[in-house]
Amino acid sequence: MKTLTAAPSRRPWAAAALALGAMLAPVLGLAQDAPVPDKGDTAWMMTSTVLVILMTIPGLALFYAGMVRTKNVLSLLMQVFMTFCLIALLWAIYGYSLAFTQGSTPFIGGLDRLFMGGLTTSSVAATFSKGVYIPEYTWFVFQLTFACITPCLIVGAFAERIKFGAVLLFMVIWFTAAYLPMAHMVWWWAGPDAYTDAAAGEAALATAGFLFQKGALDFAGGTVVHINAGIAGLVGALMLGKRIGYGTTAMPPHNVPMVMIGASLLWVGWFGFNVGSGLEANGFTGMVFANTILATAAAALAWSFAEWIHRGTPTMLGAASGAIAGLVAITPACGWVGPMGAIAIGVIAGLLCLLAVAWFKMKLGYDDSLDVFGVHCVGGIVGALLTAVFCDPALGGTGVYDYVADAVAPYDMAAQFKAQLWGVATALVWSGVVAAVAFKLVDLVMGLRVAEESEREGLDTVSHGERAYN
Amino acid sequence: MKTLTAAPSRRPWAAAALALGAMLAPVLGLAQDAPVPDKGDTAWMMTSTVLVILMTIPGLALFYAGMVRTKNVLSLLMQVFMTFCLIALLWAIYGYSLAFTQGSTPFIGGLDRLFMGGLTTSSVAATFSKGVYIPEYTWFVFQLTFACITPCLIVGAFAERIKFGAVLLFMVIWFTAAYLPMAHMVWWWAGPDAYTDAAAGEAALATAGFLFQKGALDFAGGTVVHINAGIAGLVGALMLGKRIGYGTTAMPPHNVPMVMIGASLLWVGWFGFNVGSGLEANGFTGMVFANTILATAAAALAWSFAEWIHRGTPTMLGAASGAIAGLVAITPACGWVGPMGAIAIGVIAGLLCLLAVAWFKMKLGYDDSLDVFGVHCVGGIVGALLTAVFCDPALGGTGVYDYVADAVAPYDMAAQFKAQLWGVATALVWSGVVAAVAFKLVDLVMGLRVAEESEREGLDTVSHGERAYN
Amino acid sequence: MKTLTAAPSRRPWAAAALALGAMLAPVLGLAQDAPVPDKGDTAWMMTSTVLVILMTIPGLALFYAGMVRTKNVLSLLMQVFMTFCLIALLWAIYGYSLAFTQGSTPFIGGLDRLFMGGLTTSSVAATFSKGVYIPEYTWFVFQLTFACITPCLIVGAFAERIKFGAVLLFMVIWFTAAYLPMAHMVWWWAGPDAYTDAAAGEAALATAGFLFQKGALDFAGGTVVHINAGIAGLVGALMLGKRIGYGTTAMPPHNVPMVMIGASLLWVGWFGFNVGSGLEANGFTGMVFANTILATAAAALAWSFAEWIHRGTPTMLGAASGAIAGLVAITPACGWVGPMGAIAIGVIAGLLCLLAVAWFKMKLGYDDSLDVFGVHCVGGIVGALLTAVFCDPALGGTGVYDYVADAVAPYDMAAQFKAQLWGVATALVWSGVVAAVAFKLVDLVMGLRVAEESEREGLDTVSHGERAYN
Amino acid sequence: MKLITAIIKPFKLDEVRQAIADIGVQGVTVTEVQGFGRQRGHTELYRGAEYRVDFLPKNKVEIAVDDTIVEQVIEAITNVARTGKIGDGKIFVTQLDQAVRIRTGETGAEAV
Amino acid sequence: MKLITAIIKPFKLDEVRQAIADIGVQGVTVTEVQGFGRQRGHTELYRGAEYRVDFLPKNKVEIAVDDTIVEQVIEAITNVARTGKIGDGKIFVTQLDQAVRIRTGETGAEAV
Amino acid sequence: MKLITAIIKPFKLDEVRQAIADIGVQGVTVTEVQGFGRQRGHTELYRGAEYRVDFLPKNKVEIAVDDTIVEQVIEAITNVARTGKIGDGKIFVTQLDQAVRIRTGETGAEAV
Ligand SMILES: Nc1ncnc2c1ncn2[C@@H]1O[C@H](COP(=O)(O)OP(=O)(O)O)[C@@H](O)[C@H]1O
Ligand SMILES: Nc1ncnc2c1ncn2[C@@H]1O[C@H](COP(=O)(O)OP(=O)(O)O)[C@@H](O)[C@H]1O
Ligand SMILES: Nc1ncnc2c1ncn2[C@@H]1O[C@H](COP(=O)(O)OP(=O)(O)O)[C@@H](O)[C@H]1O
Repeated sequence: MKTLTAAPSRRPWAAAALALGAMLAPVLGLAQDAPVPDKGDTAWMMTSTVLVILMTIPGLALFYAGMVRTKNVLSLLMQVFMTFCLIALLWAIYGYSLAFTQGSTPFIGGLDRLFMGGLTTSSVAATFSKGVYIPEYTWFVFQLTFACITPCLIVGAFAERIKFGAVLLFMVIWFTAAYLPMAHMVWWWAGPDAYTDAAAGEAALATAGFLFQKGALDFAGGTVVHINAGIAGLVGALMLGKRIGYGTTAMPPHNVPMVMIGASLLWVGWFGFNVGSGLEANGFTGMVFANTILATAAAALAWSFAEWIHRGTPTMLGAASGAIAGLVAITPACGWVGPMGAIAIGVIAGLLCLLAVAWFKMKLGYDDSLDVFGVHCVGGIVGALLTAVFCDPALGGTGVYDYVADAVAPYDMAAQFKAQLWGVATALVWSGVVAAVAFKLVDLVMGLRVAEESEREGLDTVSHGERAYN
Repeated sequence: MKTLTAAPSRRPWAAAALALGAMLAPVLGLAQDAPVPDKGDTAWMMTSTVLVILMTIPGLALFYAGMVRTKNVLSLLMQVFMTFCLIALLWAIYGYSLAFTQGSTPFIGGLDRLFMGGLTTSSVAATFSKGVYIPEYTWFVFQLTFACITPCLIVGAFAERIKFGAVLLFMVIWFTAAYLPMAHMVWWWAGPDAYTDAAAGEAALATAGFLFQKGALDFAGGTVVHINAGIAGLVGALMLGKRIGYGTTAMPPHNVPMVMIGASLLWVGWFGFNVGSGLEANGFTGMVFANTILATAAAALAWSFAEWIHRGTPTMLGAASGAIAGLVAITPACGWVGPMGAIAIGVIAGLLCLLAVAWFKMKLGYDDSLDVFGVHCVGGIVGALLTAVFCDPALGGTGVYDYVADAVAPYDMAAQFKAQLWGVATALVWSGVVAAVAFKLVDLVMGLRVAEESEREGLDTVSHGERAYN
Repeated sequence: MKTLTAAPSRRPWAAAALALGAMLAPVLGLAQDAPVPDKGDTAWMMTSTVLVILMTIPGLALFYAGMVRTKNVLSLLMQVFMTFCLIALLWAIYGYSLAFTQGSTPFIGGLDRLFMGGLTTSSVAATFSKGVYIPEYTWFVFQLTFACITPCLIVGAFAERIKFGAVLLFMVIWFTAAYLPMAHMVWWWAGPDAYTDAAAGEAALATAGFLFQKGALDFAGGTVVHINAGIAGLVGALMLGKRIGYGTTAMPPHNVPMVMIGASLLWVGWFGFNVGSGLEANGFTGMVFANTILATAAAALAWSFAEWIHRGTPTMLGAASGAIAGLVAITPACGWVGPMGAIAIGVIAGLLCLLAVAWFKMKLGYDDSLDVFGVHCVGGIVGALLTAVFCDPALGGTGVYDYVADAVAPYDMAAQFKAQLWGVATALVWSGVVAAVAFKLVDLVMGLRVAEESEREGLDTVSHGERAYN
Repeated sequence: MKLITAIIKPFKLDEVRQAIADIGVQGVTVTEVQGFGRQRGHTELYRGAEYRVDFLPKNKVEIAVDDTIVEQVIEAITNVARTGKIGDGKIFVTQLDQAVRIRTGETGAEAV
Repeated sequence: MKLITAIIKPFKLDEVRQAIADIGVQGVTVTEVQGFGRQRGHTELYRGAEYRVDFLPKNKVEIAVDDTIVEQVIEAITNVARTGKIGDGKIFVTQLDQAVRIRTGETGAEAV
Repeated sequence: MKLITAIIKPFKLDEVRQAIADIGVQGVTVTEVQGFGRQRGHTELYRGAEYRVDFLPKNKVEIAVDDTIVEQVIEAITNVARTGKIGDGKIFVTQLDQAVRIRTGETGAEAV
């Protein structure tokens, strides 16, 4: 039997509710002509999935490991690698089900897909185009990679001082209580084919996730991934405290080329992340592609030139950081804005993230080792809010599509901005609170921080019994 | 004229023989409507091919080079790089023809495609679905990458002591006498369209490779690639003898992050290897994708946790090794088992390979420098045998498809297990013997091992006139 | 409204001129059934685009950075990274328009796509097959990556001594005055659907770029990318002068494994470059794929064996350089020659580039730090000229297709060779002159070279305020 | 003149340098070394095989000083480099026959 | 006290350390150095251009010992570090005026 | 015998080695060190935060020589290593009690 699963939100709908959602899947499942996915779309989605894996291992792992001191290189690599593996299994066991099936509240999904039950090689998932589907298995692995990279982002915030076991335990809790609900709230919907007429559309919308219903736009995960992880990182940095010697001794990246490789692979992989989120291979995804490259280039240039003007030299670390800031900011926006809007978002994000990292962090004095907050949370917020601005067709954006009318709806920037604020605020509060509770719990169970002497010696030998270089 | 070439075995068939195979290609070639490959499938196959290249250069090369001492880094990189290049040419000249055309015995193919003769941009190769074809050129390059990576795997076993010329000469012999026959025996068949009725099916089967006829299942190369290379490695390690200082001086990996990058790229590329072996882009390949990620994650966790419990710290090298063990083990199984079966295979392979590497190797005292046997051969055997277990539809597997009945056939685990044992045993014996003879020959011609002083100085300066780092 | 854009030249046409080109786009734009791109083609083109990005960042950046001394590593990484970002923006602003729209001369395009105006998610670009189109957005980003990597190639020639600001300013000038015209001259044409009959074909041809009209074949950029960049590099090396200590002190690569990673990623990414230039996913692109792998393998072997015979040891740096030489040489030829022709081209290019680098450079005494001229320009010329040889169907090549007759035209090697010479000469002269003027200008504005003391200290700390390794 | 050679824990380097600068010593030369002594190293694990690593990273600080301040320098180093835990390191003092400043050719006490 | 400085081939380090530990020396400090001497280095090839590399990797082992065992230590090192091939290295002995153990402040023979 | 220790700018190493070889010194041992002195280091930038790096890369060249040529060697080094800019480095001379060539067991002047 074909099953039908929903896909990321592209159509925010007026928040009228009517409980029909539960019926959708079976109805479509019974349909005579079950939708057959296009092999071109499927090929691209598999490629995209591979790219998101590349982003994480080795991409993100290298980006982070290059920035720490030689004695902590392997600890970062291991935290990323093991978190990735752990979450992959949790995703198969219960994560996918809780994120992407219909639940009884708009905050979390149900248990229909526990242990991947009911997921077959012929079940399909909806895209953003009516009548176009991709294999549900493809959707499962694509979203698995999103679920895996997000917790990995957090480890940069408390790098060089946390216990390895504490990382893993924290990840299990945070993934379950923060990532899965956020993914469901933002991306769960019934798919475009449910929007046959106004009544059906309202009914369908009522079954969607909380923030989808609010109309918040998040094309590829600005809220679900970056704000979500970024605020959890800040909470972690605050709760673990500063590294020994922070602020008094220099802690330069041990290997800047490694940072550059990591940043480049993140960029390369991000095309899977952003463009893959379009779920098809067509002209529209071509635009998403262009946005992803242009915003990033603009942000890297903006950060570098700002450094150049302000400090006298543009640094490689700055260019890499700027690129990531641009990637983060364009993530929620990439399917909603035009290329010139993307460039504008990139420039703004590059400058604001630099400010966050170089000034705001100094000002407040927290030790977010690798700037998870400054880049991912700040960049994510910038992107989420600017999406409302540059989505405007008047500014070259796509506007918001009305699946009932099958046309682009009139655009209301103020309303959209409010919807975006809903998304940002929900992510900040929900993930922040979950992170705080989770760190507290882990602290009680096993303690968060390694002993001072271990921190001095470095986590590689202490926690992993190895040295990076011999 | 269109030509038709066979593709990897997915349908083991009762071993009755009837010689019709030779007629197949011409018959189909003459057909009015020559099959037109789907561009989505073709796109995915090209992507997969690129991924398998990425696995080898730089993936495998880095995985290996990171594990040796600084003075031998380039020797490993060169052995992998040059073997890759050399085999690519041999594949074009005679390899492809001997592996993937009809021969006069079920052990090796014929000479129809010598120098790629007859291979045109419009000739096609069969997939596992009736009526679905891919361009033969695509099949040619996809299989080229398999032929190239397999010999490269072997070099890890005798790293840090072999002559460079000896590596190349050995590779030519082993590739010709072990890889090509194994590939033909396991993967050569007439394609599903030959199975029009029972008689035709039997006739078609009689033209297939030896192990295909035995019904051995090997989705993406557990036997052809991993057991094959792994046993050759063991033979090499034994025949070359131990490195100077082995067992008395520490020989830690010179660069663990490089190992991690290598392992990650192997994982990333392996999606081309495994999923590409599905030859299409659909829901089924989506399942292969999920299996490949889940088994690997499970194996990496299993190895790491075992180390953690047993030695006190989980290592990055262990996590990377576990991931490779899982990838190896899921390779033969990935198209036959369900995701929960994949996780089980991953856990078992992770633990058994750790045992092989940490206990069995110590016990026997051979010096398999980078554990080619312990990871590839042991992992390959575990995967091959467990395929018979978890292929069972009762355990979430796919069962075996009967192309005549066009339905999944009733599953007989014992019979399948026996077929798998045939595959394992054939690979062990055939490749083991060929490797022994080949090493002996090379030893006679030019000697296998560098002088003691050269070994102490390191192969980089001695064999390549360079140092890795300046 | 659908818009129609042209694509790279595969059909050189007798140079009769008739001005109808301007009408083409509107005519097709008005057609009832606007062409719908195949999703498989689109998927492959997006993958190819990602691959070309991977070639540049981190591929080319690592290839170059590994070859310089420790004190200049970041300067190379930054020059590549920032040039990439800068050109991406310029491409969006005016580059694409000047390269790929109809201009009033056959040397440069027009302003129709300034700021990407008129480029929509439903506009399409022609391929080499009648009736087959890809989304124009996809074409835009694919070509963006070509425009970005080409200037990056140049930085190797004057590495370790140039001011960072001078690099950027030079790039803006050279990209505008050399890259854009060359791309237009070689690749701009009306697309195959314009060739409905002889008259229409002649009319269409008259609207094509200058070298397209000459009949010069350049499948994926031997002229536009490699000769173009290589000669600019030589001019730069000459105008900047030698590095301090050149010829007297050893300047070995600081990290050969990094060079190997870079070369491997270049190779991997080059499949996007070459195969993507086929614009479709079919058997023909399968052949392009095979050519790209075989020529490269042959060239790497040729270079290594020559070194082995001549100097006693084959080096990793040599193998990597040989591979790049092969990739460069097969670039213009990959869609025109058969696999055995590709192997021949690889061998010849490997040997000639080695000669250029090891002998010619010594002889003339210029300091082309990373052999941009010796590898890219020489390899590009070798490839361009040999294209005329091995394109011959008698030598296994494809011949040249006649879109009016819809058949392969009779092949005239001498004529084709002359056409290729036109391409080579135009690139050498045009780019050489532009480069000389550009360097002069930049020298006047800000000076080209850093102070002697800065050069001694290294560009990393001087120009970027960072060190690569800490 | 004397050459004072101190083997110290690396994370103490900045403090040591500061301390002797406070006394008026204008230059030092630092080398990364591997120390082997009473302090035990750690165990490393490679694919299940354990290796004991006995060499620990240390910094060797060399300071050429006039005889008059030898004791002061030794005391300063001892004070800031001491953690009281095993492995704090050693200070060695040797006689320096001559010192030359390459830039100026100055010799003796003026050179250091 | 004396400071014994031995320049040895790197692969002999473990044996040397063992040999002097057997005599009762509790600590050594090791530095990676580049040696230039009668032993010829190798040739390196970069894109066809050949460079002669004259510097060879060596280990410098420094051992502070009481005068009484100087000869013993020298002999032990000479014995195990000798391969008989050119490049085996040197042993240098200098006078040590003073030694201090930072941890305890002990000086002289107790400190080493 | 004397042990001459020169701290020099790295790019002067080849010249120095050449210069002393010309005098007839057959061997030297070189160590990469970090120097701190009157010469100021550079500033490094990491994500907007500036760090002053005071340690500069130098080469330490150690040469054991017979007393007779000490002055000659010092002069040779001083001549070629001098750029006249701050940071050119130092030469230190210490007494060498003994020297042994491991390969042969030769001692004294024959050993160096
Ligand atoms: N006899 C020695 N000669 C040279 N260096 C020594 C000697 N003994 C100790 N060291 C150096 O001093 C360091 C600290 O010595 P150790 O015995 O571990 O602790 P402590 O100095 O607290 O007694 C060692 O790592 C080594 O570098
Ligand atoms: N005069 C010297 N001063 C300092 N170090 C020296 C001297 N001569 C030799 N060495 C060191 O000893 C090492 C071995 O010397 P070498 O002349 O090559 O062989 P051998 O010791 O067998 O005669 C050299 O690599 C160098 O590090
Ligand atoms: N007192 C000292 N003891 C040991 N090394 C010193 C001393 N003074 C200077 N040096 C070394 O000499 C190098 C050059 O010294 P510096 O004061 O910068 O310049 P100059 O030698 O031109 O006066 C320093 O980087 C340091 O390595």
